[in-house]
Amino acid sequence: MDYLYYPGCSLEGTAKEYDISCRALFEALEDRLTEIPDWTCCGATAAQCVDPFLSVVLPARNLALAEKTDTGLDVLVPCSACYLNLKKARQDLWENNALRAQVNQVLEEDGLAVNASVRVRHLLDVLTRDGAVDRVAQLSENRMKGLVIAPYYGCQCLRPYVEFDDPEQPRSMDALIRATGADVLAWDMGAVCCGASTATTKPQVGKELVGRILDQAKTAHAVVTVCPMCQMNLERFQSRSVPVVYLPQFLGLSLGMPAESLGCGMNLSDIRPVLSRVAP
Amino acid sequence: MTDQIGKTLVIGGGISGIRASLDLAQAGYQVLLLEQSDRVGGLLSQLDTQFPTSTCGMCRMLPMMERDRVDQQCLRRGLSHDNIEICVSTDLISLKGDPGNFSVSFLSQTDGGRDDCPVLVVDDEKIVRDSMKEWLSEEGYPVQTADSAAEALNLLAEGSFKVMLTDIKMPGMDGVTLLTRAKEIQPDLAVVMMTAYAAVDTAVEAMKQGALDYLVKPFDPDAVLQMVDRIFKDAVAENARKDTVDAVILASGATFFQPNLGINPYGYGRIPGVVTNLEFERMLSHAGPGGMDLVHPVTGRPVTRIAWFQCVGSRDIQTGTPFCSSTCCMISVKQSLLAKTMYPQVTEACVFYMDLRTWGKASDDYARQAKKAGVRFVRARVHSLAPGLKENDTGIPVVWLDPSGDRRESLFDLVVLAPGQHPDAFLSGFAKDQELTTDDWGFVRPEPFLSGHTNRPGIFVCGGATGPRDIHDSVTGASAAALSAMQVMASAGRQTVQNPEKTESTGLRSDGVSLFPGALVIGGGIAGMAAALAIADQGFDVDLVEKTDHLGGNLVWLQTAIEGAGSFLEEQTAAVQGHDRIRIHTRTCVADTMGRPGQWNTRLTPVKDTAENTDADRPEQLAENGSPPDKSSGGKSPDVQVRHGVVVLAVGGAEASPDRPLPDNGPGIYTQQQFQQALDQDAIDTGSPLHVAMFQCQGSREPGRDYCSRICCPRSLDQALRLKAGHPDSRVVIFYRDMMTPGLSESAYTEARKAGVVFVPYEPGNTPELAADNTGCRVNWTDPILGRAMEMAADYAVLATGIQPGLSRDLARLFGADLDRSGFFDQADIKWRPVEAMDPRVLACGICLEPGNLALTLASARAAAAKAVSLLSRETFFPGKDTARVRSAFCSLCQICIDACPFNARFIDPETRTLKVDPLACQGCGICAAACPSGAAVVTDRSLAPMIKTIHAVLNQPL
Amino acid sequence: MHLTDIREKLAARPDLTRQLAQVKEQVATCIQCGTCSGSCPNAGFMDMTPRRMWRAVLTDRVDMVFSSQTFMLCASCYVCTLRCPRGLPLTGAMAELKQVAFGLNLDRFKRSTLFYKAFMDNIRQYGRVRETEMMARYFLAVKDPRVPMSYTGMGIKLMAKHKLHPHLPTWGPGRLAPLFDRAKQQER
Amino acid sequence: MIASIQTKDHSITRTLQDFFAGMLKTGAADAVLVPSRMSDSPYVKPCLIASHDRLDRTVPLGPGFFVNAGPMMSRLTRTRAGSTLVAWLRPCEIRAFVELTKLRQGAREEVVIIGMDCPMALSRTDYDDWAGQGNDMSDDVEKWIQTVYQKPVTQVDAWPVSRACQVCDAPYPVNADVSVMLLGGDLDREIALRADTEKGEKLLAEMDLSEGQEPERRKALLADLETERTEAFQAMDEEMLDQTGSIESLNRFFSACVNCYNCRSVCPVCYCKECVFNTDAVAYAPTQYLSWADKWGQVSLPNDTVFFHLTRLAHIGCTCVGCGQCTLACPSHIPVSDLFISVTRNARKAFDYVPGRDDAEPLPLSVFQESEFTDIVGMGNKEAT
Repeated sequence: MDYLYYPGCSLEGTAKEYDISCRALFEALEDRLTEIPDWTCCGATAAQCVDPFLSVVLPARNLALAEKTDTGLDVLVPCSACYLNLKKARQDLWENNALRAQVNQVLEEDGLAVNASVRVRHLLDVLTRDGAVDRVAQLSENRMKGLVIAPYYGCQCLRPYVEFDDPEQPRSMDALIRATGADVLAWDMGAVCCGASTATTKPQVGKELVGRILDQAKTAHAVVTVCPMCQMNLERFQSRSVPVVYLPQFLGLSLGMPAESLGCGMNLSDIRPVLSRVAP
Repeated sequence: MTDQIGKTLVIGGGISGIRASLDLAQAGYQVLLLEQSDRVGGLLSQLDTQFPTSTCGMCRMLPMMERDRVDQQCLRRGLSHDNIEICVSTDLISLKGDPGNFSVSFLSQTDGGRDDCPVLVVDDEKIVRDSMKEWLSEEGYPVQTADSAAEALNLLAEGSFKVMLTDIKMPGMDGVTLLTRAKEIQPDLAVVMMTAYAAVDTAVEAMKQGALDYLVKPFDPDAVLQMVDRIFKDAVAENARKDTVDAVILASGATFFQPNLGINPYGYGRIPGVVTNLEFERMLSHAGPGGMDLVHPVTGRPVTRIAWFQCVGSRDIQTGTPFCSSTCCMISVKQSLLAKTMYPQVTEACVFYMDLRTWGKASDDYARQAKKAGVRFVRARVHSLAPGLKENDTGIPVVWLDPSGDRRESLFDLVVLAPGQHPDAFLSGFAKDQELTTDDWGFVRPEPFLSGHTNRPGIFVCGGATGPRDIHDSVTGASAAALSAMQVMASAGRQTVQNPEKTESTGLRSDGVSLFPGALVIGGGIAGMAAALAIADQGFDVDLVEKTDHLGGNLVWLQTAIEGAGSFLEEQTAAVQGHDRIRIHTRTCVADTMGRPGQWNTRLTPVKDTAENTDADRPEQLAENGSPPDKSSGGKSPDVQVRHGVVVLAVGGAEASPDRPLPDNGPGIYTQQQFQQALDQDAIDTGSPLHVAMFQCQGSREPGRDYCSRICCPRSLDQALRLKAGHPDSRVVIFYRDMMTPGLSESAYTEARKAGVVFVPYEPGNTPELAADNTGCRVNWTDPILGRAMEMAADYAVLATGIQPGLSRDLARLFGADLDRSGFFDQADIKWRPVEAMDPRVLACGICLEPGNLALTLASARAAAAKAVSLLSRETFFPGKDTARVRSAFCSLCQICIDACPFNARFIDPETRTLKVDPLACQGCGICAAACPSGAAVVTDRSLAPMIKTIHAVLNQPL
Repeated sequence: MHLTDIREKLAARPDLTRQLAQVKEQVATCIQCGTCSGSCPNAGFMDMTPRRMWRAVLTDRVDMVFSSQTFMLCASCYVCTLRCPRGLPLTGAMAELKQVAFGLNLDRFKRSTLFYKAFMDNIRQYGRVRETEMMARYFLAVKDPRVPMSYTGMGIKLMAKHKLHPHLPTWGPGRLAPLFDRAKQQER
Repeated sequence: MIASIQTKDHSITRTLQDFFAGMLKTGAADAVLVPSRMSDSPYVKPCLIASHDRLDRTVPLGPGFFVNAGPMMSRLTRTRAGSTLVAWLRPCEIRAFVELTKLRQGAREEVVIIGMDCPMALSRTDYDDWAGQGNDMSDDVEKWIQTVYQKPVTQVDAWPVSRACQVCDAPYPVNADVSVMLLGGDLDREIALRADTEKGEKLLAEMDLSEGQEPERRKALLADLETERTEAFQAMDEEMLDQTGSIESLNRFFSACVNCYNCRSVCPVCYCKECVFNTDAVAYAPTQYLSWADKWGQVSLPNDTVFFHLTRLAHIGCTCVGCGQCTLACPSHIPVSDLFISVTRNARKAFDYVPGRDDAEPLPLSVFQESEFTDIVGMGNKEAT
């Protein structure tokens, strides 16, 4: 299937490998990603803090751009923070006509209009519900057999919008991981917060929260993530050496794709244990 | 038509249905009782014990009259009565008609039931397939699933299905194509499309191509069941049995919240030590899986530390339950007390609660017993069973915050969840079909002032279908509903079944006792009036005694506070005064009574003439009701002798006096009633911003008056909302111990919070300080959450002092009844026989029976009337095979049995000088037989033979 | 003194007073059950639990509210929102408190204010976030040499992985400046 | 109030006879109930005597005890007679009467009970032997009295007192109107009487007696008795457990029983108006016997022997006063009372009940308390009742 693609700022910077692996994986799965032309920042946490209206306008601009493509395709977002901002804006604009009118006045001069009809979906939503599991299973030939993987979901792809998974005990990644031949670590830290942006400003918070999470992952060969902020925190605050990889990186490897094509050199954590297991 | 026997349909065989059916059957009417499951007893058959007896008393519902017409067996094992046709495993198919002429059709599940309605679920998502299969299988549908259209077509080719539920968007062939192909294979297949909200258009399109309907994901299990039930009923309607009934009682109950639905923060189903209270009830039972031991369900190890979590699927918007489920607090109190006392191994029994809802007259004391037994009560809502802290060898770690915000942690072997009561699928379907008025959550809303009446004439409702109900309220409501059905049947001119003993052998039997055909109702408040009216309407004479010079009791001052109560009071008063079967005796009280129970000859006498008697609202006045009058005064009015077979005590009660002296002309300190009256008389300017402090539990729930009056919290909320509505800047602070807003009254609590009323909890011993001088009131307290000293200046301080019953022990004892430890009427069984004394001819209702609001008062009044009518419609009562008999030849008249009988059922007949048994009082307990030194007291069905056989077998075992 | 300080500042800003009243309304039906605080992954780092924060809001203790850092520590994980039995939008309410706090320009939040301001300026300038430039501007604004030092290790790591934007492209007055300005106008 | 009677002619019997005669003479009593011999036979029975000159055959104190007077009191007081009766009773007779009054089979209103420290009893064979030792029984009686009240004894000369007496734990009057305190007394000189009730005081006042006091050694002697008898009871209890602890041994214990039901007849508290063993309930059809014989291999006849005793045990489990009459009456020399005393004294503990202790104490089976036997009634929670 085809999707409009909203990478978000992190995927141009600190999470470059997420972007690279995403695009590569979808190509391998023969799904087409069309990047939303001229997309801009969704406002991240900052807009919400300093300017509530702007925190709607910024994502609205991107939704308008997506609608402008007139493809009717869903917008796929790999970054959980961007996903939540876009999704929240879409819901608010959908429900609140006055707000929509107000936003459209701002967008009008750029030749844009938003009617909030486009569907915003997280990468994980797309991978679990649009048939990728079967395709991965076919193509992976159980390449990841013998590995134990800890799926880490973070917060904002699960909450507050309950779309595709249980927000307390998520399971959607299980099928994808099993499709590669790997085993899923039975843990219950998959939906526990890593501290997110608070960890940036208050490192001691990140250190403790991440410590708690990774403690439970010590029997796993790797942690798999679906969010740049989570990935960054898990890699940055670890005291033990646990490989942390993005889900599309892991799936790509399971399909036998070369490590470089998935940006595997850019991870901050030492992911050689994973790579070595899959080396041909 | 008029010689036809009256017949009522009762829907649901839980305790409400059983109670209503038995009341109707005892009154001589026929009952058709339909129950969907395969047994009667409902939720209660899963509760091993009930508080406050800590035993099971369900069989106490069995009738006290004509007992041989009922199997005297445990009601968990079944119910049988000559006048009740019980159809278990039966579905109601349709119901149409009007009072006096409803046609009903119903179908046994074994007779072309749901197992003949196979369902095929097609979805590529496993979770959808699994959950649909679970929901539908539970309701008795055979379910098969397919993960693709191709597989579905295979299954359709192999066997036949009645219903297919299919997803639209699937890999491979989509749902719409499957629809077309399936219809080719099986044209009569009912197909329902399942779709995400985005694809509703496609679903609508599919309906044009033959789909019956569609469902939008994510699904509500109830919506799915209703849809399939509808298809099922349409398909089987022609096989159904048909009948005609005069009235309908809906007693279909409620269902328990499934804790594994939704976000399941407590890991039910995932963590083995997490169980529901029903599961724990089984574990606690000696007949349960652990036998005499309390063991972990998985590890089998002895359980020593148990936690109870309240409000699981109650008071929780996240589970669609803004209301309180009323019963779970007391279930947990009971379970914790039992666990702690039955099993010394239990070192830690800990109940986590938000408000401990020990409403009603016996609960608070019971909770105190639990505290005394060592149960720990922690005011905290455990947010979840913490991730990362898995159940391990040492137990389940439970983390909570104390009020100051400090983190606490304890390990438990078991976590018992107290799931709330929710309306079930049947109820929502039935309410929709019958166009019954429901509340926002799907419970049937009774008409105001008509307990148990729905908006449809002839269809009555009771029990869990009206909202979360405890046993007591369910049983009372069921009797009230039975009375309503009796009234419908009476006005349709229906007859009752003849008394079999009477027709067969009245002349031959000398052991019967009869009742004087009339009722004495003591107390002319709304309870007494409602009871009197209901009894008189059924054709019996009633003497209504009121101490003051007017009828109405507490409703006189409350009528403005309750919407519509004024005109209701007026109507009732007029109806009572105009009734040709009711004799009203105002300014009168009971002097004394003579005769055996049921043949009372009671002397009424004018009350002494003092100014106070015109004031109904002073407790000390009402408490006098029934005490010997002053004979010196009022010699002109002669006393009146009244012969009556039943007596209804409805003497009411009043607001308790505050235990602190109110300052004379004190600046703004009011009791709740005084404040209400001031509000109603516009003596308080609510239009200006006022500062009001309200104090709950003033003297209530404390030694001396250790019960909850149940009405004060809702009244305070009502007053607070009125103040806030009068002026939004009014500052209202309510100081409370536990907000007692059970059931749907929780919404008033939420409303008050929404309106900005501030709630401050306090514990006894840490009561906020109220001081007053001529400048106003001042309150000082420490906020437990903020940990800060706070103060407010208040224009008004309102003390909620609760209800004090007005029944005197002398009056109760005059009729062989008594007061309970709190001064209310002592019921035969607080749960199972809530409106009668041990002697069923002595009834009580209203707030001398138990504290309650107008609705409860009316329900108890109508329940008492139902009992009275059942009794009065029978002339003579004979001992049954389960009551005791006397073998006079052996009797030495030693009277040991009279002393031993706890029920005052044995007496010496002055005419024959023989010992007789009163069949309405005898409970068949056999204590007399054990006590009798001569073997003269016997209970027919308890013969010696089996005992002798056993002893023979033991003594003569082959050597 | 502090109390008067905050009350005065609030009085001068009716928009923020209104917003604070909205927050109070949002959490009005709070029953102080503590689910939020028990669930909060950061509660242990907060100077007051979220429950106490709501209580302070509901009892109009603005002094307590804004002398706390609690809302700054909210990681927007939405667990409290998910679990709150009253269904209150707690994460949103925390964000609103943040907005009010920034709006009041209180000294205690200066560093965070500067950080977010740097961030927004970055977006205004480039449309997308250029992390390096943003951090550089933030460090300049903070005027505290210890702050950039604490991020140095991370920066070097990222640099090594070619994840920082070393070049600073220029966009004249700013890529999204007109949009920002129009939004500002609309807001009034 | 404690009074004293001066002993006349060194004869305690004579002194007491005069005491009774005085009551009849003064009209303090219309009749007295005292054990008395029939003509010159050695056997004594309770006799109701209304004439002051018919007291010379009475034996107020002695080892002869062939009828428990409790049920006799019941016969005399079941309805009002309108006259005052003075009854001279052993402690176990008083106990029996108290139990019967609880069953409304008698009333105390018109009776003044004089109870005495118990002189104990001999078995029938021993009694015959003892009574046959000399020509004049009165010397032997005086000797008996002088022996049994001075120190704890279990036999007098060659004759052991009955087992029931050896283990009796209440050999002093309880619930009497007047208590005669003989233990440790200088009986050659005086007899001490204590009025325990108003009625007792009235009686003693009318008799115009001098003031007395409780014998100094009496309390110590009672304590000694209690110690010895507790030990004796424990020994007997163990013996019984050994002899009757199984169905098999129980059958052996009663193997000599011939179903004469003497034990039932003499039992003062075997109260049923109509015994179930005289009713249709045990009148089996001939085929029934054959089918039992077939099933069990044999049926000994008369049947239901052990069953009968067990039933009696169940009936009097709480009320057995331990008088030992059943053993005295048994023609087959079965120590029936040993078993009954042992079983019933243990059973009573469950109800904390002592027969004869208190008029107002209700019979355990006539009151039902939910807190009793929680393990049996299934009401686990005592708190909640």
